[in-house]
Amino acid sequence: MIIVQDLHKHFGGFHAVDGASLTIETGSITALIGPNGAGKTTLFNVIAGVLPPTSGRVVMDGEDITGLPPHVLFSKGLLRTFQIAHEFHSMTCRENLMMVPAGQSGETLWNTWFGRKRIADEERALRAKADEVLEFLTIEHLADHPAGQVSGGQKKLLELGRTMMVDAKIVFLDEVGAGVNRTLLNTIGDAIIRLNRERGYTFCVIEHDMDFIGRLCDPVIVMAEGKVLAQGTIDEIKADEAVIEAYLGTGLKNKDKLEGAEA
Amino acid sequence: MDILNAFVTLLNFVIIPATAYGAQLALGALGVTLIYGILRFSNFAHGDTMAFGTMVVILCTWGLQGAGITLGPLPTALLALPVGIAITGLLVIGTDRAVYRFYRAKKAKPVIFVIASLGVMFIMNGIVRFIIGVDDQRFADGERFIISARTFRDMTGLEEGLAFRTSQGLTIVVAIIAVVLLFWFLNRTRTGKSMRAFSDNEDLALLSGINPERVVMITWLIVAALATTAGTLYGLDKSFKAFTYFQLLLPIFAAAIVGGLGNPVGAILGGFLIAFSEVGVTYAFRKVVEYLAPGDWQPEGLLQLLSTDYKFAVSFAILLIVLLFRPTGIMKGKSV
Amino acid sequence: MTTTPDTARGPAMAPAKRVDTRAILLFAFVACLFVGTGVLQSWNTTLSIFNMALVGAIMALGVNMQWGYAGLFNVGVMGFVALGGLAAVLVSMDPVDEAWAAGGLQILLALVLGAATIVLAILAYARLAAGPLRTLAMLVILIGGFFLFRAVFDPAVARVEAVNPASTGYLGGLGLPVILAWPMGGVLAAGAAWLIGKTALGLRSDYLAIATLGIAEIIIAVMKNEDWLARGVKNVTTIPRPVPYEVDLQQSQWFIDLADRLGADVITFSSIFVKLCYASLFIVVLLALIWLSEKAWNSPWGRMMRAIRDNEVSASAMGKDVKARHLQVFVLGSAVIGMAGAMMTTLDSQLVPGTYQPLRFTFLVWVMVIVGGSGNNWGAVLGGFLIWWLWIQVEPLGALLMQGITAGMDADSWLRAHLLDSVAHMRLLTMGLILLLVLRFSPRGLIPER
Amino acid sequence: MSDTSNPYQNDRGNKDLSITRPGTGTLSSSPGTGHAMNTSQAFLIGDTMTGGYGNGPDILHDCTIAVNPGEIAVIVGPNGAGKSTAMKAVFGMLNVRQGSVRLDGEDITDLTPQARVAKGMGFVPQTNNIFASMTVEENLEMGAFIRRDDIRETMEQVYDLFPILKDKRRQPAGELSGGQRQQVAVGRALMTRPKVLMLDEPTAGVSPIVMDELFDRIIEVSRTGIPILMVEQNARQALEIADKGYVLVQGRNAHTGTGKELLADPQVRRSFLGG
Amino acid sequence: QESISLGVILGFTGPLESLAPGMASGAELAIAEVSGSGLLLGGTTVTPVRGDSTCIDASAATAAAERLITSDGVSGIVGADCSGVTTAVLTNVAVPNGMVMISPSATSPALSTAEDNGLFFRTAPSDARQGVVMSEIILGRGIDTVAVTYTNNDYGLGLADSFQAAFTEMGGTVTLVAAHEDGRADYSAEVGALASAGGDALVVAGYVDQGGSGIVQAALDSGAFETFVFPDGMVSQALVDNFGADIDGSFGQNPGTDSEGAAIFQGMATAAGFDGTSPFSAEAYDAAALILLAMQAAGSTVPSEYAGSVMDVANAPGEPILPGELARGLELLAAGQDIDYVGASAVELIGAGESAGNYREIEIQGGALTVVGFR
Ligand SMILES: Nc1ncnc2c1ncn2[C@@H]1O[C@H](COP(=O)(O)OP(=O)(O)OP(=O)(O)O)[C@@H](O)[C@H]1O
Ligand SMILES: Nc1ncnc2c1ncn2[C@@H]1O[C@H](COP(=O)(O)OP(=O)(O)OP(=O)(O)O)[C@@H](O)[C@H]1O
Ligand SMILES: CC(C)C[C@H](N)C(=O)O
Ligand SMILES: [Mg+2]
Ligand SMILES: [Mg+2]
Repeated sequence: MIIVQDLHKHFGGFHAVDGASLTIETGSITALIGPNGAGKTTLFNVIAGVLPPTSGRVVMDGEDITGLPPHVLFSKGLLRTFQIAHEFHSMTCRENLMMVPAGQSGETLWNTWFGRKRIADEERALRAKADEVLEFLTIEHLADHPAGQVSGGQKKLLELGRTMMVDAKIVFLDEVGAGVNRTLLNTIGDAIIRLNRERGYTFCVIEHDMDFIGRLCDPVIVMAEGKVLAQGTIDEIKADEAVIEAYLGTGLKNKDKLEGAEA
Repeated sequence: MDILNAFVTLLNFVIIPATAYGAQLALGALGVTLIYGILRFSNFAHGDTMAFGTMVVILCTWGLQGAGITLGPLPTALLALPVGIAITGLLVIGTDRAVYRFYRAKKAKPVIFVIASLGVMFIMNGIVRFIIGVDDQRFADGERFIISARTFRDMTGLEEGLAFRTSQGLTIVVAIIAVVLLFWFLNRTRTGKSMRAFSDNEDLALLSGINPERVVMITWLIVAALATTAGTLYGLDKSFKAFTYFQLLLPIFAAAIVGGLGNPVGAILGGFLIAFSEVGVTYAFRKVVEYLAPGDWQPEGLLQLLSTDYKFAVSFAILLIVLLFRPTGIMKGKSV
Repeated sequence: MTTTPDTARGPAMAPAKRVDTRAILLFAFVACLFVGTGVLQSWNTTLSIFNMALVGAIMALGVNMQWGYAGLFNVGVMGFVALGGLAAVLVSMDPVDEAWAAGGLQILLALVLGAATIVLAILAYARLAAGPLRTLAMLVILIGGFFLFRAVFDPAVARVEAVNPASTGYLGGLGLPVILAWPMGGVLAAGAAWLIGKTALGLRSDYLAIATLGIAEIIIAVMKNEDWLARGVKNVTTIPRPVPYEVDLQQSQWFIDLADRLGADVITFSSIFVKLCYASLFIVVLLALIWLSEKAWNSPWGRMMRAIRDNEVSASAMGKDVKARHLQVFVLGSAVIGMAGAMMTTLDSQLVPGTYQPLRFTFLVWVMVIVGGSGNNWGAVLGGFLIWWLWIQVEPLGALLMQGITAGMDADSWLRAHLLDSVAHMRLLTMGLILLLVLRFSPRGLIPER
Repeated sequence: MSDTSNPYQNDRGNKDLSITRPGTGTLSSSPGTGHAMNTSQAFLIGDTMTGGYGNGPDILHDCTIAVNPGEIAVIVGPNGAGKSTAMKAVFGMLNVRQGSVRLDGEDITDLTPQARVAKGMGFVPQTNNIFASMTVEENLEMGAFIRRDDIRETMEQVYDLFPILKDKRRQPAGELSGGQRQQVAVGRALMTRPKVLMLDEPTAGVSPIVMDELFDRIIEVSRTGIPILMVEQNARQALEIADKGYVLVQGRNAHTGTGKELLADPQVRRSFLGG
Repeated sequence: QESISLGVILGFTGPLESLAPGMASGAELAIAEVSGSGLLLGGTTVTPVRGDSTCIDASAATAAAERLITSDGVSGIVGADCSGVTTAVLTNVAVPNGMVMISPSATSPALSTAEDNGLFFRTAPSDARQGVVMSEIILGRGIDTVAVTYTNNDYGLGLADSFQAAFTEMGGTVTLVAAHEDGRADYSAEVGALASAGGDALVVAGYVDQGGSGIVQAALDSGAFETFVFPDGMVSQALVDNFGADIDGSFGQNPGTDSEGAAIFQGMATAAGFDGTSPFSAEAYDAAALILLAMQAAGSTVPSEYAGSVMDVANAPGEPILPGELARGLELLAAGQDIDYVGASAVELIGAGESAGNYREIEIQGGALTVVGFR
């Protein structure tokens, strides 16, 4: 579905993405993990058209999509969420969702004046859909709350909710889990699996929670210092020395000491 | 000889005036850029703050002159400057208390501050006119010239004169000192850094124990100093007139913005860019070419790119072009 | 932050059913101001303020579209107002045949040449690969084009401007009814806005502000110095009116009868009558614009605009074409401002480029929008009425205030004399004071965005 | 804040009025002291707090959290439960309508956040917790703003803890990756050498290895006798090192116990820790 | 005993705010004189009401005029000052309301042909005439190449145009005509261009307390020009206050006569505490006086009735009336005699009711303004 070929993104002299090549298979839930600053988000941003690449190509379904602006990619079915929540703060949570679908006839000025009936019908359907998503995310009570004034985790949920408003081909999730309650994260995980199975979404997920990755993803791609470090199933990755050293670590050093002190 | 004459002409009519004007703009722009950098709004009252400060200095200067105190070759106004700065400082801090503090507490959008500053501008405008009136005031004394056109001609025997005014010299020197000091202050001192921190993230500044009121007060004090100095130097060079100080606002803002808002070095660069494009692009090169051309050849036209009618337009056009290539100014300024 | 959950908004279409008492009270208050002026001063005064206030309200609507809807900081309002004014001249004045004969077509040719040069340069820039060749080609095209343009343009202009400079010296207009100038003003401004938007809308906040300000200054500079276009600083006066002339009315029998029947003085009534005619034309335009903008704002289009305003990056990731939408509102807003500009010039029946000052035509309109409440069409309109009323009435109010201040003073004290002498400056001071007070007590505007 | 295309760009401050203006709004009841309750003693305690943002509805209902020297107290709970709100309340950023906050026995309910910083409280908010336009080093310096002594040693300690920050110390913090920013935020708070440290989700978005390091460091800090109060969504890891755990649900204390107890409670596991 | 009021619409705020007070004082001096005499229409008292024209904002000026007429019920208007707003007030307010307006200072040639229903007059001459006079003066001094700079408005451009036409016709050369905008911060660019173009003198068709002085200052400082030619907008005490002996040898002209009227007026002004030489102050005095005298002549304060008498009282035949003699004029008129108002600026209304244009030639000598002749 997505092929990234030798992608580079440099900020001044700093190579945030430094020749990454990877493939995201259609229908997969691919994980992208790696140490902080490995260039994962930057890679996402390049793929999603937010940042222009320094060099390299991004191909989607055989079509070169390098450097296309985000809204064009959206219309091609490529969606993304943000690591740092980008809600529309003065709008209600429901509106945050309702604005998402493309091609709403009410977005054409002419229709807002002379096509009011059609808009009203569309709006009813949209609203029902938005409420459904809100309910799924357990934030239906916030439907009329300004999105700028909900808790940090709720913003992340909203972020995910937006991708559920349309039929996407591929969804890039940048750390949906950070700051989300683990029980809810499991529900989200279930949703992702369902969307993947039932509606055929392809996912690419950045996440630091290995349990979550382990439950959902295959394959797992590890990035470090702007390059792809390793790729494989979760178990292969967990066993990979390089990955352990760069990313996973070996657990708490102080843990036993702590327990010792307690004892 | 002719080459020298050509060079002197260029110096006299383009380089020196533009440099001095650029420095004047830069001094004003420093104040604007500082408020933008720390308090995060475009202060429309800056021109009238300059007028107020200058007015105080003028009144003081008259007092001093009346008492027979002068500074010899330098303008007496320099002696009065500290008083002007102090009183202007009180005024702007008072204004902050009465007006801006409220909106800061409300976390109002920058545009609200801008409009509030428009209100402050109207009021200061009125105050200045009440006190000193609307007329032209000239308060320069001391030596007007470091070197005057006639002296230069007599001295060098060249056909062309070269004039360099005391006020021009002062302005250039002061502007450079001011920008260096400000840069050092903001980037190297604890207080300066805390001001930048405040500007960056007010809430977190609070959590770091930075006292916002102090930051704001220091900002205004510096602004008062800059505004009064800029206004006084401008007044010494040209003359004081309340209306002109309001009009100065436009080129000053242009300078601050094209240089990159919030950046002191940008203010200087912006000032010079605006000044040189105003003076340079509309300059008629006929005389210069005459000196340089071989034999008796006389250019037909004025050799002027555009008529001076468009000088303001030209400087804005250049500003636009700069912004198209560097959207946040030459020095990568801030934006809110 | 007080935000009441707005359950009534329903399928976002339904107009806010909730009657906003605050807004109604405020409008009633402003209405009182106008009526009060009518009773205490004169109805003529009220109406002339009212007419300008209508124009101001339309300008405010335009700015509100740009700022309130899309967060675009346009400080070039003055330029679009002036373009609207230019349209009034170009549409309604009679063509000056002599001037056309002297070089009208040649000027047009020169303009076409100029435009072609720019298009060619842009094409060259786009088609050629970067490198010294491209730079060279661009330079050749631009410099050659410039001199060619000047060679065709300058003599023609000189000839046109020489045609009876005291009264014409320009090409004149199309000689059409002046009402047509209103939409034309909109079109002219929209065209300019499109060009500006294409190049400058990528700039952020204050940078966009200074860019638009600069463009406005350039527009004014052109209008001041290109005499062949609209007489430059020599001004075009006696622009035709869409309504009858008072002097004619004063002589028509039916009008005298009407005045008699109403028991009014013919002269006074004639000027009131004319103002009422203007007022009704303006009201029609204003209402139509409000209707259109309200419908648009309370629909998915408005929702999309708010999303873009809140967060461009995210809106673009949600498939909204931020650039195109920005361009759209920028052009629409500017068109509205341009239309208001044409209306104003029609009302003044003269085009005086020197009057276009940023303070009056840019910042005052901004004050209207902010005080009224940005993001709210009704707020902008209210702000338009209130601020314009103040702008005119602070003059007597300021004088009154000064009398109050000096009342207690010794009749021939130096201070009193000085203060009374400075009474004219109370105008701006009072304006400032009121502005700060209003802003203090409703920092989000009188009728804030919901 | 300089470039439109920077996805990390965020607004200045968190647009949350409550954070700098405790109790703006019309609530007139005097905050705190008038209704002081004293249910127990601890070094830092937010005692039976009730309150909310501005004049909105109450978010917290009789919520109590406390921590003692050498202890790590962890607050967990669903999104929107009021965890961050509780932290803000303890730090004086919003109106505590009932209950009180006490530090070392002293009632500080009426103090402004600045004053609490001066009293030695350190806080890392959940969002907007760095100075984006300033370099990493300047961020740390600002953390030490109230200190008058030599800060170099503390800075070295922070750099030891987060080596990546040393590499990036001349880079504006706004250009860092999400996890790196989190490290800067914690580093900044540590620079104060606080008497009590409050962290709102310090490990959100950091890699496992850094998370372990962070927890290690937190343990170390707590060993020096500094009480630590933190909110965590990586709840299992956090509760493992916690001396005390609070589960908040809808602004109320739902479960309280040692970390081990909560981890062992099947209902807590299922509802809040993801099974 | 009736009491009426006269409107005084001038730019008290805005770019000409420093000229307005002097002009207003002039007008109010005449009003006070008439009112104090108790002779107008059997003791009618007159009070002045000020309105702010802002000089540039046509809408504000129109509104102010509207208010004066319809709310304060003035019986005549002295003003407005700048040609642009004057036209606006005239067409939009004065003509529709049938109000008489006498401007002391609007000098644009275009106003000569404005449609005014016989309601508009001006005590200042059209700039068409000044251009010719100025050319004669310059050539008379043996100077035949000059550069010209003008303030970029209808006044400046109109004057520059008429001067250029006249000057070249008489055989002179104009090297460059460059506009300058008032109230700008810096004029080096203009001076640079003018210096490059060269010329034996620089004609400064601007305002003395605006860009005009800025240009002169910059030209002096850079040594670009040493001799300047000053038309009416520049000639004033402020000029020598500003530059003193630095501009010795420069010369110019402004409306004025060698009539004793001007001198008397200056004396009266000084006594009243303002500067009678300030530009257009005398013309303002005359404008107000003319309105009141015309009322007396027509025996009515209704504008439409006394409008026709303005020309009569202003011009011969009749007894000449000087400033300070308004009471005598009123008496004469009351007695049914004819008067020829001379006033402070030797008023002689020609054509559609504008000053014929008497100019005095001035020169700066030893840092003082000296009148060297009249034309
Ligand atoms: N605008 C920028 N300018 C300069 N450097 C940048 C910029 N954006 C990112 N970087 C740098 O690029 C590197 C990669 O950042 P990126 O956000 O892609 O990391 P990441 O893999 O998503 O990390 P995390 O898991 O912490 O979110 C970081 O070291 C960061 O400092
Ligand atoms: N600034 C605010 N103004 C008004 N209400 C707010 C504000 N911030 C949060 N809330 C509301 O308060 C409730 C508690 O929010 P809080 O941020 O304390 O949750 P939290 O427990 O920290 O959740 P998370 O784990 O998602 O960060 C939420 O319902 C939220 O909608
Ligand atoms: C006040 C005057 C200097 C006005 C000038 N004569 C004009 O017509 O604009
Ligand atoms: Mg990331
Ligand atoms: Mg939280």
